Amino acid sequence: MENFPILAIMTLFMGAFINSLAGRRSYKARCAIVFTTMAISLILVLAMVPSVMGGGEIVCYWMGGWAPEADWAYGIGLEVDALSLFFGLIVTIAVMISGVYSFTYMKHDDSQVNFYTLFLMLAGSVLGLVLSGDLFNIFVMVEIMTFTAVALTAFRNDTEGALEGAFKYLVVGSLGSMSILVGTILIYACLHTLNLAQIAQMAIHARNPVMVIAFGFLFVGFCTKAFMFPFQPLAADAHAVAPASISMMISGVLTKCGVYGLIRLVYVLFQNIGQTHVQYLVTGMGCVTMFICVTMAFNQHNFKRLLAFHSISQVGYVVTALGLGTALGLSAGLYHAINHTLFKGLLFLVAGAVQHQTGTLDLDELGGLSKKMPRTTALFLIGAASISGIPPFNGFASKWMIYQAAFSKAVNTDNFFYLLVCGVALITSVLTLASFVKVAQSAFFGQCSVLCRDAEDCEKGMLVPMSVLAVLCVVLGLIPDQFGTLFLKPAAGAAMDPGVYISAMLRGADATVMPAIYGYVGAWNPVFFIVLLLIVTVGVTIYSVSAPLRRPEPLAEGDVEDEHVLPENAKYEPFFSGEESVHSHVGGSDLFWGFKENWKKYFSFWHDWHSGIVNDYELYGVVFLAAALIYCMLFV
Amino acid sequence: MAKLPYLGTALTNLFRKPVTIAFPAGEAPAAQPAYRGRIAFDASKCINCGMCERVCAPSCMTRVAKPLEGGEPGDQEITFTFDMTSCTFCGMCADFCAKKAITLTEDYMMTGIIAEDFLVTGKVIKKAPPKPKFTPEQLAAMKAAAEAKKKAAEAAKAAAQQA
Amino acid sequence: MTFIQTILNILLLPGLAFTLIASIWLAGVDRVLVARMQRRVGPSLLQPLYDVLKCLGKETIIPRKANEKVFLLAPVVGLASVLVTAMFLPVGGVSALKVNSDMVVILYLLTLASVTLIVGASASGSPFAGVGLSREMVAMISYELPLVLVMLTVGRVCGKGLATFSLSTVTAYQAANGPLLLNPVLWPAAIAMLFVIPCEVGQHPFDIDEAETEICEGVLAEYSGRPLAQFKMMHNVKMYVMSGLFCAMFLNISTGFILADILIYCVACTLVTFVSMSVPHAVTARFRVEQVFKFYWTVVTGCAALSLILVWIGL
Amino acid sequence: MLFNLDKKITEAIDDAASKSLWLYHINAGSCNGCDIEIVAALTPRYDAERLGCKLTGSPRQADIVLVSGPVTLQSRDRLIRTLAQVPEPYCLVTVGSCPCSGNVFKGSYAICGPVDKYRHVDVSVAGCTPKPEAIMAGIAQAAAILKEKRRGMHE
Repeated sequence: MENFPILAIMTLFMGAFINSLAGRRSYKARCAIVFTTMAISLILVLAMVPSVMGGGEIVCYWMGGWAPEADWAYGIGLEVDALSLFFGLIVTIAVMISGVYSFTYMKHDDSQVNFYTLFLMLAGSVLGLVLSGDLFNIFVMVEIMTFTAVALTAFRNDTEGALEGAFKYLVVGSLGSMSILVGTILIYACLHTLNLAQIAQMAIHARNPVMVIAFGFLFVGFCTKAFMFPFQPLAADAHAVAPASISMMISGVLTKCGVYGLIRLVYVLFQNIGQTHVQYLVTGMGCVTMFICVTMAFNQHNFKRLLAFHSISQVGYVVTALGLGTALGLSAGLYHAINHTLFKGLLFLVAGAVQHQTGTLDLDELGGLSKKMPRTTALFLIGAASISGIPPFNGFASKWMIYQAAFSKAVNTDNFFYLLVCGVALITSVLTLASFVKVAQSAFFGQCSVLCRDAEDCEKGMLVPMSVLAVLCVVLGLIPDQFGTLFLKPAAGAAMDPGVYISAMLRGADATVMPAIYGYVGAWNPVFFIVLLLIVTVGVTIYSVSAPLRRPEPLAEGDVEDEHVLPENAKYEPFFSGEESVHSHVGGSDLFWGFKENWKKYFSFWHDWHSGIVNDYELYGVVFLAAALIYCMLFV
Repeated sequence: MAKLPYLGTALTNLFRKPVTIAFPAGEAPAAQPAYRGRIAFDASKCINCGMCERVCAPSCMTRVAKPLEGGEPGDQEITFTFDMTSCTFCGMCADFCAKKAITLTEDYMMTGIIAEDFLVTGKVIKKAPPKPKFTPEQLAAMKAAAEAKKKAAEAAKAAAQQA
Repeated sequence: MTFIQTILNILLLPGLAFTLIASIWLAGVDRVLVARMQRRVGPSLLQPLYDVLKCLGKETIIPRKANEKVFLLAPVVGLASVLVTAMFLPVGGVSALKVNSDMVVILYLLTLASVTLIVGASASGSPFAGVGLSREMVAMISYELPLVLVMLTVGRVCGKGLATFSLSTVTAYQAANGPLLLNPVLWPAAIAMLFVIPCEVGQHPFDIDEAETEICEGVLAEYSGRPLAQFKMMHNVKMYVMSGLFCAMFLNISTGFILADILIYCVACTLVTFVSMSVPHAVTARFRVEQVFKFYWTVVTGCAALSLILVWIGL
Repeated sequence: MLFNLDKKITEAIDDAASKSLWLYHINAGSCNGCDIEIVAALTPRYDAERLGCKLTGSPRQADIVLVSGPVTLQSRDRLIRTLAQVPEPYCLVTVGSCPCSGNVFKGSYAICGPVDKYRHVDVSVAGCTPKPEAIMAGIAQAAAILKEKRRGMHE
């Protein structure tokens, strides 16, 4: 049992190694190696679930047997509590699905060995990050993660902007790595230890300016890794050019690492989430991010760029929720984190499928895919409904918890700020819906565009992973209560009660921690109403199916669709005020004119802000770092 | 209120009687005076001058002539048909009708399912004129005979003077 | 016993039967009242029922460009979602379904209804529907903000010390302290809610998404026959749901006798329909899409925010 | 079926069909005179809504199609196409003299009318222009025909 975490991590790294040795032989060998490693890693993580999630056990492993002596941790430790395991699960599931999808999706690319090597290294580093119990180890993993992700982003370097996107990611991402390193150094200088549990034990007593600055650096570093507000252009540029399975990894897994870091930072390491100003800082960051990114997404006409902005917007939700500092908020944040991985992964894979079949991601050029790719469309609709929070999908369940958490926080503390948070979250949800309506109308419905005429549903190798994600989306939406009891409660409990974490790692150490304010309110129970919805739907369907429907007859001889249909045969043509039907697809960039017209200035400001110049982005990062440090010095 | 000028009106209207006419249930209201509706054709006044057909812009009327049965040879029965679906109700025919045989009534309710529902017809009988006593040849012969007689008389007169 | 009672609740009184009757009644009353305000006789009270039945009997044409499944399924889901929404409304203190945050559920189910309209329109492949769905979406963004603010205000007033998005708490509070409409602080919120109703329902001055004179029925351009009937019925039920929501939030009068309560509720719903839907319908012309957005995010949101702030500072 | 329920529903639908008449108006090159009168039929004085009338914007929802104008060359295809898109059963009502005969435009090179060359016309309302009362009478007549048509569909 103790060996499971290190085995799970090392399997992935070893897989990368073996793959680069033996994977060159054939496609099948490569797939076998990659699949086996991913499966072993997933099984190892799953094997820890019953005891850690159910039993409340904490798995500790000291590398090389360097257990702490005299209550002082020298060695590198791996510590898996429910929180780590929760993120470990997210990571391994996402890796599994992304990898299986890649088998088909990347089939026609060259140098696939390198791809899978990098992919497995990325997976290993991310898993290492969330299971690690050592701050410097976390930094190392962040570095591996960033560089493999950069390389994978630029993998299709023949596409326009791939190298550019990767370069921006590299340059600005290194600002984040640098911040984490500086924070780690400052902590080590103060406390002379790198072990998370030990830092947590001591940091609460050592409230000096250096520690505050260290907190600021680490906060900014993890924000960078989660692509929070001033760093969101990187995500957009990287996602738009990366292969779809990598986009899924970046949005579903890499941003989660940032979130995991933030949770560890504020709940366990510094335990300062109880302070109002830390709550303002984290929640404020989340709110700003989610609102700005969703409005940016509104303007995009590249499918994956749009998804990228939404991805950051949803991470904003997660951060907002966990910044509330209540058990309900943290549970909601964790729930939304896993939901986000599922639905955003699904949407990225759908985008990949669309790109695979039509060769473009430009919403202005797509159209009418629903008749050519019905399965992909159904999957897209599930993903879009989930992310927009349409009941009964999972996005609704977790957003519902977030509103509930923000609202009860506002009422309990009598603080208007959290009410604003609640309002912003609700509006963001509507705007999310709006931009997915745009995608649905532009790409999947409406009239078939030239590029989409010959498209067909993608192969099973791509459909199956997407279907798995879709099923998970539906299932998690239907059993929020059970899921909450089984996974969220232990995970949130682990973060809310760092004393257990500390004492598990340093056996016998006295753990002085902030008082745990733990009260799990409970999720909403959709079962009853789902049953009812089903009954009503079935009832209405029976009646409506029995109706005499007139399905389109085949075109008469001499009629050509979209070009010329005799007026007498026009019964099934779309109504064009009597005109002959021509290709006229409403969609793409200009769909929501009435909304954008009123917000012209706002949109043009943010348009100019996203200049695409890496210097500017670096500058924003530095300014943000400075602002965060000043804020921390003043208030924390 | 400045932006909703009809609010007061609307609310007071709630307590007023509707201005709607009773029509589909009740009687159709009469048209305004001098309304030009369905054409009425009084065949007894018609003298078959054909002026109406000549002034009708949409050529909505037809005149069909056929021999009158049981009449004198040469008598004709002329059917005037006014097609209301073709008429512009300009009133030119009525204005030009010397005998006021055509009038435009105030009946505007012209709906129908088949073309016959819209036709206004009238029949005019055109009598052949009475036969003359002599044929033109006879007349010419009579004229020639008279002239010959006259010439003979003149010749006799001239002969008498010379002698 | 409680199981039977629940089933009866769902099928009869606050549930299906009541909802259908009430929605036909409200839609009919609305049309008659609008006619009377324009000094017309107007249609019969059952006209909405006739319309729906007539549509059921007509041929359903599925256009060649449409995605058949989505095209037919969207109205079914839409109707189901509004019917389920109606189950959450307390009629005389009894609601067929209860969850602990039903206001958010109602909010999202109403969104779902609009979404089905949008998706159905999108699936029909008509460019008019494309324009219509864009407008419907903008209308949705417009009314959602004030609606959320109103719900926050009401939740704040009624759930002192408790996080409540629960309609039953709101009605219980009103049963104890009298209807919220008596509280002058909440008048701006009530006005905002009255403006939200017609836009959410898609009633005349805000029916930008199905403007028949501009964009040929917009979202419904390709719909005929049974799916059209379902959408029309959805419109009627939505009318009842929004009126009922207003009554539950602001006008819940409780006498203790359940029959009297139901009667009062019906009268209040009719009154709300008259004030919020019939009057604007009778006296205004249709808004443009960006006017709707501007109006809702300035005037209506302003009203709602005013109330919220007043409530928050403890007035 | 139970208590002849299906029969009763069919009857109710037939009954409703003659009380809910949604109008779709096609201008086939009309001078606008008849169009104005159609709209006038919906005004408070005449109030065609009593018959259940409502102007719709799409032929897909129409029960009664009103055609005005003499069917010009430009509008012929559009007329035929729009009529093809109306779901059954529906009634075609011509308003004014032009769609029945071409009126003063008859014989022009640009006129392809009358309408019954292309589709069976159920009810014609004559007049140039017809009064709103006449249009309403035509609609009432069409409602009766619609009921007959629906009965015919069942058999």
